[in-house]
Amino acid sequence: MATRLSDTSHEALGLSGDDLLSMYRTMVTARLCDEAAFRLNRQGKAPFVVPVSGHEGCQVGTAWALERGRDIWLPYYRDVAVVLVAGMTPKDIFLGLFAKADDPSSGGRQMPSHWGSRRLSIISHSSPIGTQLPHAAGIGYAVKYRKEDAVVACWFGEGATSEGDWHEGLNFAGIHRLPVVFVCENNHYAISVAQTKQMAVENVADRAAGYGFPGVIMDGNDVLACCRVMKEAVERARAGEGPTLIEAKTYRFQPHTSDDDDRTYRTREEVERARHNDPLIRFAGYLKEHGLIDDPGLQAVQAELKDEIDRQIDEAWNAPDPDPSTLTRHLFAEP
Amino acid sequence: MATRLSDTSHEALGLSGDDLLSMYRTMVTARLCDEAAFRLNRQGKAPFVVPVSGHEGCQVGTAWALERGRDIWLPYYRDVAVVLVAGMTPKDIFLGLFAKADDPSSGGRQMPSHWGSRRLSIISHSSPIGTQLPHAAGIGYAVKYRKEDAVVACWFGEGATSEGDWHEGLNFAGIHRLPVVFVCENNHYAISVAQTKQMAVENVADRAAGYGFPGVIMDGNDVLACCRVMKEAVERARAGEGPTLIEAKTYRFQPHTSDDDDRTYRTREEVERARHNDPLIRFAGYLKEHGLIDDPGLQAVQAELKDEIDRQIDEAWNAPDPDPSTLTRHLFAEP
Amino acid sequence: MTEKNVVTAIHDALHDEMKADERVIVLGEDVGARGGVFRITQGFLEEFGEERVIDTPLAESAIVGVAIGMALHGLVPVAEIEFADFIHPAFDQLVSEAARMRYRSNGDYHLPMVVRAPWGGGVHGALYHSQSIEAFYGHVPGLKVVVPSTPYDAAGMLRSAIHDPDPVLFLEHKKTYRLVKGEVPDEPFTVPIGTAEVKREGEDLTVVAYGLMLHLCLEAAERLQQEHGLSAEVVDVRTIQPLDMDTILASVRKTAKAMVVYEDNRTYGAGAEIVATIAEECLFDLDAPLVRIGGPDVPAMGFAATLEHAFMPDAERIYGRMLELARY
Amino acid sequence: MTEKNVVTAIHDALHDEMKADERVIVLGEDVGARGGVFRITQGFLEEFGEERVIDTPLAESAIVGVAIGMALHGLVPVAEIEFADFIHPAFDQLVSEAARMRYRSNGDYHLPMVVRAPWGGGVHGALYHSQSIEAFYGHVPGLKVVVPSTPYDAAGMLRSAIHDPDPVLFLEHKKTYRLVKGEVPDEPFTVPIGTAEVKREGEDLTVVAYGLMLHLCLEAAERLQQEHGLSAEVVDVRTIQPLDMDTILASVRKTAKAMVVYEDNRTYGAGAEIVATIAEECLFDLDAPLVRIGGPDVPAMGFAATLEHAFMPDAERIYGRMLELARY
Ligand SMILES: Cc1ncc(C[n+]2csc(CCOP(=O)(O)OP(=O)(O)O)c2C)c(N)n1
Ligand SMILES: Cc1ncc(C[n+]2csc(CCOP(=O)(O)OP(=O)(O)O)c2C)c(N)n1
Ligand SMILES: [Mg+2]
Ligand SMILES: [Mg+2]
Repeated sequence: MATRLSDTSHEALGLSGDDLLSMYRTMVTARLCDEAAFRLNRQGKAPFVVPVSGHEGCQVGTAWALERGRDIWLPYYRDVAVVLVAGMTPKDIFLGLFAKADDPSSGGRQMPSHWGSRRLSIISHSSPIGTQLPHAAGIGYAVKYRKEDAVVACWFGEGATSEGDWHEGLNFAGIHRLPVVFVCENNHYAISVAQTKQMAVENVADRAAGYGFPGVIMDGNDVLACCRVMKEAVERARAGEGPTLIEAKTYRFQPHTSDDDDRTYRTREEVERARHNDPLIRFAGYLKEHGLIDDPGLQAVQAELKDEIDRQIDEAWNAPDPDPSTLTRHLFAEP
Repeated sequence: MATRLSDTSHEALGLSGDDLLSMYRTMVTARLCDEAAFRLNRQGKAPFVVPVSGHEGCQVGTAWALERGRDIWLPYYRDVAVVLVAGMTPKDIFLGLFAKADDPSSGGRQMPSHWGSRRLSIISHSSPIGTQLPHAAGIGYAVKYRKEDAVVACWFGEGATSEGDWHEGLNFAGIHRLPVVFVCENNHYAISVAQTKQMAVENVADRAAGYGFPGVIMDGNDVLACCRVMKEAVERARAGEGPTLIEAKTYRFQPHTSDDDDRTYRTREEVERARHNDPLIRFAGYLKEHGLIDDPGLQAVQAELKDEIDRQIDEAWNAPDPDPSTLTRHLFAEP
Repeated sequence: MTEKNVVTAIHDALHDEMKADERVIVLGEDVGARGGVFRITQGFLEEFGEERVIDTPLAESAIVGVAIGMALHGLVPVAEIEFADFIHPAFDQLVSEAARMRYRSNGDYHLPMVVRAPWGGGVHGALYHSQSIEAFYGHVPGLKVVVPSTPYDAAGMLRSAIHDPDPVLFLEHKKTYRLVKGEVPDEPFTVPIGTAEVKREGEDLTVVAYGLMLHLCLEAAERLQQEHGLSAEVVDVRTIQPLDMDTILASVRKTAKAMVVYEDNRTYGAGAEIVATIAEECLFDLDAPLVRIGGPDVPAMGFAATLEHAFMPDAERIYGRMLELARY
Repeated sequence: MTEKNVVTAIHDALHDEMKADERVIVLGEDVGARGGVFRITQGFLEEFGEERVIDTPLAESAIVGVAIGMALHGLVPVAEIEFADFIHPAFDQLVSEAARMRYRSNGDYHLPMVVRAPWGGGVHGALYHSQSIEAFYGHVPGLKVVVPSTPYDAAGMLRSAIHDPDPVLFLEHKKTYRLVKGEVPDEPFTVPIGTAEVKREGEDLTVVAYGLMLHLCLEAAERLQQEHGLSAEVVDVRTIQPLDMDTILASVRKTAKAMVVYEDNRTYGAGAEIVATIAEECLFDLDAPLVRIGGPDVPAMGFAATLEHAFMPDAERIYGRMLELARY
């Protein structure tokens, strides 16, 4: 019975078994990138790491509902798994981590995990939180103006919702019914600040009503639930019905970044409890339930991906550093 | 029957017949100030006028629920009637209009209608829209911290709700359950921009849910309705139950300012229709219904107040201009 | 050629650009039905429709941020900030986002966009409708900041700004809007961004200015010529960033005396950079100390006429200092 | 006296002020349980409680705006902006509100408040965790802007800032936080806002600096003395606004040569004002052209070590220019 229900659910989403395995591999890749990055950090090879662990489910689930080459991605720094779905490779990610000249996001100019790629329609973002919300609205406006059928998706943490720009961006998108999906990855902390000190409400999604479009809450650790909700939002957007705000309840397993010490603000028990809801474990369980993989298969995937990532890390590590003379380039158009 | 219902309503509010007459006189005073200011503008004596006409009902109704000497007022430029309730005199207002040295708000530094007075607990505001919202929250925090029982009231137009500061201010007030009442005077235009281009929702009050406190809509042209809703909000605030967002639906009868030409963006018919709901006429009707005044009485009030205002205008007009040497004063504390 | 004031020159240039290129759209508060509070976009809504003439909510950060998004996706937005005084809520979007998109993406993305803002005093604008903002933004690498002061320059530089592949902050001095008139070609033409211009040739001293002050300096220079036969060379800065120091330095080397006049608060104002660069580059060519005339260091001019006059540098005072410097 | 680094000096001074005066409260992102990302408020939450140590939402405009409200109603807020790079969303609240409250109310209201922000580079902070912001705010009449560079000055000036009846922007150079150590009195003391200080006496040239650059200049001056017997007088600006030009000019009049070093983008940076004022006030006392060393005019330093090094003025380069100038 459980099996049938779940069957319906992924098939109803138009996802094949291969799709699911592919989603799972992306989630594992993200998790392994984290592990490798922290290892490199301890080795002194990567001064700054922004972990994704815990968010892989809502990231892969939501990102999967978009189409490469058609849709537009505005991820934030936590979105390793989103950019993997959008087309970045682990090598790209580590070129950024090592601040190499070929880092596709910024050529080593920005901190790691500040994504961007014109080729992949990943919009370059900055560190100041929340600034990308109005950009998403503006891109959405241009999409509509040019009568394209692209959808713009914009990810952010619940912390971003406190910024004025967040409000202004959503308001503009609502007024013009723009094809934008706003995705909140609510992990209940903005660095150390707990959600109760960020807002007096339980659900970010409740704010959507104030902008005249739907808000939807979902279990961010259930990759298929996220995919379903996102698909509906994407369809609404493509049909000209305007934006949706969707909120994934999730958790960050690691400190905020490699510079953080999360023991100062949350108990180890709380983190352990959250790990019971690890989206990877849950999704692996689903795959096994549906006979799409077994335990040895899971281990094989893990091992295979780890080897591949290590290979790409080596390539990235050996790539050239930015030439200091490039410091003054790309301020304005070059003749 | 109608009479009884209304009777209940003002008595239930704890307002005597004298109170009502006093409220009415304040509304008429505000209206007459407008008329005088426009006359002075045409005579070349007042380069810049910000009219209140149409908003007198929601302003007097809400302001009346506060106590002078106890509560704190953050009006915006449209709030002639609010500052009259708070204790400013027509003379004060015209000292500002003429930019005289004794203008209590700014000594002639700011544009007219940029209110402020430490003596009256009217917080000085600026021209940039929406900046006073976080101030209100901060004052509310200080009130609570100091265990005072003051209530902070903050007025703004629906245009202000689009600013990031508006969002940030309400959010902060919600988190700390501060004794602040947010009053939106929704006249459906931000200068020429109609409400539909400002937001995708019908009611500003709907946004309160996103900040974890109640939002209430009221007929802004019904002074007693406004007073009732505001009293409830003030009581909640005083009882430590936190903020309320209240929204008065109203209309501005005049152009945005004396520099504006509202014929470019709204029909004369629309303005005429709105005049049928003139809060002054409606309130006069209520007073007459309750036998508190008759038509000759209304005319007498009008005439008496007009004379008094003209007298105060003369005084203000004859007051000294700011000495140019004061330009550099009050940048920092003076030794 | 047609004689126009600054408002008409800007209106017409913007109109022609919108007509010529569907990618160009305008957005801002009251730019639609109202045609802009200064009437720059008068008639645009009727001609180009709601999609291209967007009345925005009262939210400057969104105006700039949305324009950035549009510029990222094939449009050429010309955003209006109603008064330059109200651009501050958009400071982060301009400084952290618009100015850095090309740089931070290592040249991958760029932003063809213009942000127009009416600035300056002398219009009874008081503390919040009179300000100078060029020094804040001139200091931001990645933004171009222009301050045309004549109808010709305004029209020509607006065209350049719209054609520019990078963000341009286009500052229009409110007091010049209807005060300053001049001939403007009827055919499309451009004035390059990044070039100053000698607006009046002279030998005895160099006066560097922009905005309303340029016109006061030209007036004072004329008087200096007529009353004393002394000739001032008046250089119009035109572009605050990138600053054309070559033109300024060439003039100073010629006259050996220099004065910079600006309306903004004097300390840390744009004039500081100009004077500092002169001091570094041609100190030993100078026959007199460098002179700066700026607004006083108070938040802004007051509403009272007495306070407004006390704030603004005026032609009389400029004239006095010019004479003093010429005779030094 | 106790030897402390800058973080500890600030922590201790702030702690003592909170202890001494219940009106003093701190607010900002992560100032509570986390004790601040740089540990300035470590232990405060435990000692002073949630009411006085407020973890705010991620909203800088509200942090400053709420602090303004608190200052209006009897409190003395010390707001923390997590990184100076993130102060921009609060630009309007600082410029239009904090700086103008006293002026616009004609002295009726005033704002005893401090906004602290860690600034500066050399810490792998890349484009958005390395910036200099003093020039933007130095240009705002009504704000005081301080840039202490030693534990002693940081502690003494923070006390002055908290006691000041007007708003003070208190900038702490991140790289000095743990790098620079020095003796700090155990008893309360203050260092006045608005005074520069000669940190090293000398005869052959004047070097004006602040922040991390001050320390590089002191290092270079020492080397200049040892290797060439040339003595540089090093002036620590300490307060950007109001700027103590008297101390700077006195030094320049003595040495007849001046150089200003700052890490911020060179053009329209704070050094421009200092050089311009020297040029206006003592041009004929100078034996050499004025020299400015600033960061390049690009948005900020890159994350890659190669790009960060290419951006930051270093002791070697400063030394080279000092030697050149001394020998001029
Ligand atoms: C404008 C701004 N203020 C402060 C910061 C510092 N900062 C970086 S991440 C962060 C917390 C963000 O929390 P959230 O949006 O919930 O995302 P999460 O890290 O939890 O995924 C803060 C405060 C910043 N980057 N930008
Ligand atoms: C930050 C800012 N942007 C723009 C303006 C120009 N402006 C002044 S009033 C106004 C409209 C305000 O509308 P609303 O808040 O609805 O108040 P109303 O005038 O309708 O009472 C605008 C756009 C301003 N003062 N401040
Ligand atoms: Mg979070
Ligand atoms: Mg309105």
